[in-house]
Amino acid sequence: MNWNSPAEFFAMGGYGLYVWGSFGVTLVVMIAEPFLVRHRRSAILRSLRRERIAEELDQQ
Amino acid sequence: MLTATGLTCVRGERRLFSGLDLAVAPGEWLHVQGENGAGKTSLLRMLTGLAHAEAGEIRWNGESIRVLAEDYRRDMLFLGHHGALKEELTPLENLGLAAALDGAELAEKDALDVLRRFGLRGREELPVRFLSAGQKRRVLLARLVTRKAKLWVLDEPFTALDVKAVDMLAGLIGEHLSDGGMAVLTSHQAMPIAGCKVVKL
Amino acid sequence: MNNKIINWFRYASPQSFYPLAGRMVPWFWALTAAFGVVGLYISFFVAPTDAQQGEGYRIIFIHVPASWMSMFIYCVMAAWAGLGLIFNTRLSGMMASALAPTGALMAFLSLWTGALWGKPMWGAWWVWDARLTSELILFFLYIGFIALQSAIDDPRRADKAGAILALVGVVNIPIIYFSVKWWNTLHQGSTINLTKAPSMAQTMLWGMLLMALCFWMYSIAVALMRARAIILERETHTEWVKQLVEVKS
Amino acid sequence: MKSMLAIIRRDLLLAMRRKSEVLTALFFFMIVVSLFPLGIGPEPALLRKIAPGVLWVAALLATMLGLQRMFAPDHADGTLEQMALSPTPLGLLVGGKIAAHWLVSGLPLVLLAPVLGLQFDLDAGALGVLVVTLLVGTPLLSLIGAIGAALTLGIRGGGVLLSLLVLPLYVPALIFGAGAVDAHISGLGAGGHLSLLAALLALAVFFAPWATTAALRIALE
Repeated sequence: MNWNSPAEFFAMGGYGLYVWGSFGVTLVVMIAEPFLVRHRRSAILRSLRRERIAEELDQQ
Repeated sequence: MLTATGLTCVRGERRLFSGLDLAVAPGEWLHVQGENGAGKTSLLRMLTGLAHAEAGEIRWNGESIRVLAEDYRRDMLFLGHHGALKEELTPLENLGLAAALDGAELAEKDALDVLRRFGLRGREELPVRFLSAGQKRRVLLARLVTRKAKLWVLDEPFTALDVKAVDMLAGLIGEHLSDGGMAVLTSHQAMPIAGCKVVKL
Repeated sequence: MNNKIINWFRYASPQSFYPLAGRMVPWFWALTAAFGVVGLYISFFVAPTDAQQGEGYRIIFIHVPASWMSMFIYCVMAAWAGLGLIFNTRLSGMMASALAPTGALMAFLSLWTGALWGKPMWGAWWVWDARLTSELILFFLYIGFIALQSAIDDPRRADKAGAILALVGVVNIPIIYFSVKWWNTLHQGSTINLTKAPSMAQTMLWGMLLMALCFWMYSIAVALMRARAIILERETHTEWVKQLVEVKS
Repeated sequence: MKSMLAIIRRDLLLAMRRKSEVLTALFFFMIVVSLFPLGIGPEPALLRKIAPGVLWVAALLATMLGLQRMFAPDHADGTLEQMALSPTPLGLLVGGKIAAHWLVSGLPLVLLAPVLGLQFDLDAGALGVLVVTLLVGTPLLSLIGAIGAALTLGIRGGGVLLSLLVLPLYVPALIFGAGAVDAHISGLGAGGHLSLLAALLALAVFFAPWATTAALRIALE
């Protein structure tokens, strides 16, 4: 085990800012990207549904 | 002999036409008709090989034009909407360079003669930008004579031409057909040229 | 033989690929999470402190995988692009454009972590190190690809133009990398290098490998998701899209 | 082959009739190069140090200026269509156009470079190496640029996009080109750099016209 206390873990031997800056940004970006893709997908699905409803109205 | 089977054209998301068959034999010409946006120009560009058909095949003398490639292009001449003329150059230079690009020789005397036939006497040395729309069109049409092709594909060849020039062009096409040539053209007016076939889009 | 080809082309149609991708996505997410958890555990708790760089070296556990993935994704993208040009399959182009943003993201992460590593080690946010410089150019290549595709309205043309650019890029990447390296040695680059820095302990290697696998699975999962969205966007007017459960409900 | 010469002749003729475009790029090159001493200061040692890089970057930007017009006018007036339909392979004609582009916008830079190099206090040997690198390097710039020009043909905002696509690909040319002069000045000998630059040129001569042709066919479709 490398760390004796949580404080030591977060300090990263004085490199905390850099290590957590790297891991943090990576994490944020990797969570954000799938959400953006999901958003893109739901946007196109919404317009497809709208199109379907419009078509049904056309048929009536 | 130009044949096409099952041609389908898709522009963006719209299907312009599908399952189109056509055939043009020596001495015949094909009149492509249709409303604006029906795909006349698209069809012509497919026949030249510039555009890909979504489905279907185009054959020249029984061989696919994709396979023939350069051999087909040697037999075919396409004149489109655009002038394909360089505004800075004179009609004489334009004709000469067009011939050179095709890898053909064009003697100056022949070029002068053709330009004279097309009523451009005295304008051979004038940069094209000083010519009128009709005159530019004539310079372009002069290529029909200088470039000896079996198949002419002409997109709206009669636009911007006066009555005399229209008659001359019709005569030229008639001559070409009676020599065993073929032509495909779009035009809004009906042309009294023998050997006409019609395709409606 | 013939049968096999037909089979492959069946999956090359967006219609059959769409549900297939949908079934694969959760599996790749699970793999991402599994590799990520183990990888992070090794990166932080098993791998020992480096004698020369202290704890700062732990950045390589994401820097190196991100750099690998950014280059790897470009190659995969170019491969799809090449397939698309040869076989004229629609799916290839969609896959290429689905991969590009993720690749650009990896290049960005590589640059970001490189800068954060450089500050304490070299005393500067940016040093013209050969790897970082090539990574920057790779990032530009990605941006160029994305910009070109989004500037062209007709998706078929966008695919083909993008494909040519990707192929040109993939020929150029080794040349660029080599030239930058050559340039760097001539100009006396920095002595400590980010990737070679610690005398690689076995556990560090394992950590890096697991994190690379995690990034790899992540890229596949996101690219598949994006490909599905692109398929829907491009096939809006087809009958099969209208029949989808997602659309009907 | 004859058609290739014909198209070179045609493009040169056109360039002669539109002199202003050629001269603009040339003056741009001169002005950019001359601005650097004004921005940095006239210290000869410093100027000698930056000269290869400055001249090369300026040459690179000056070639970029003409790139956009490499195919755009031909595309607009339908000549490009006729070229694609000519019995001559399009690749040859494209090769001719690239050669013409170099003659019009690359060669003048090569000839002008030694004069501008004098502003930076380069000695005769370094000037010689500079001219040789530009002589090998500017055709490379035209070849790579042609791909970008063909890809961005007829696209809105094509100019900016073109530089975004092409400039990263220019990096190796820049490194080996400017590096050769640098190496000569520092006494290392420019041979290695020059042969690498020549190798890149050989590679580009082989691949670039092919890629450009493919891109043009896509743009015409």
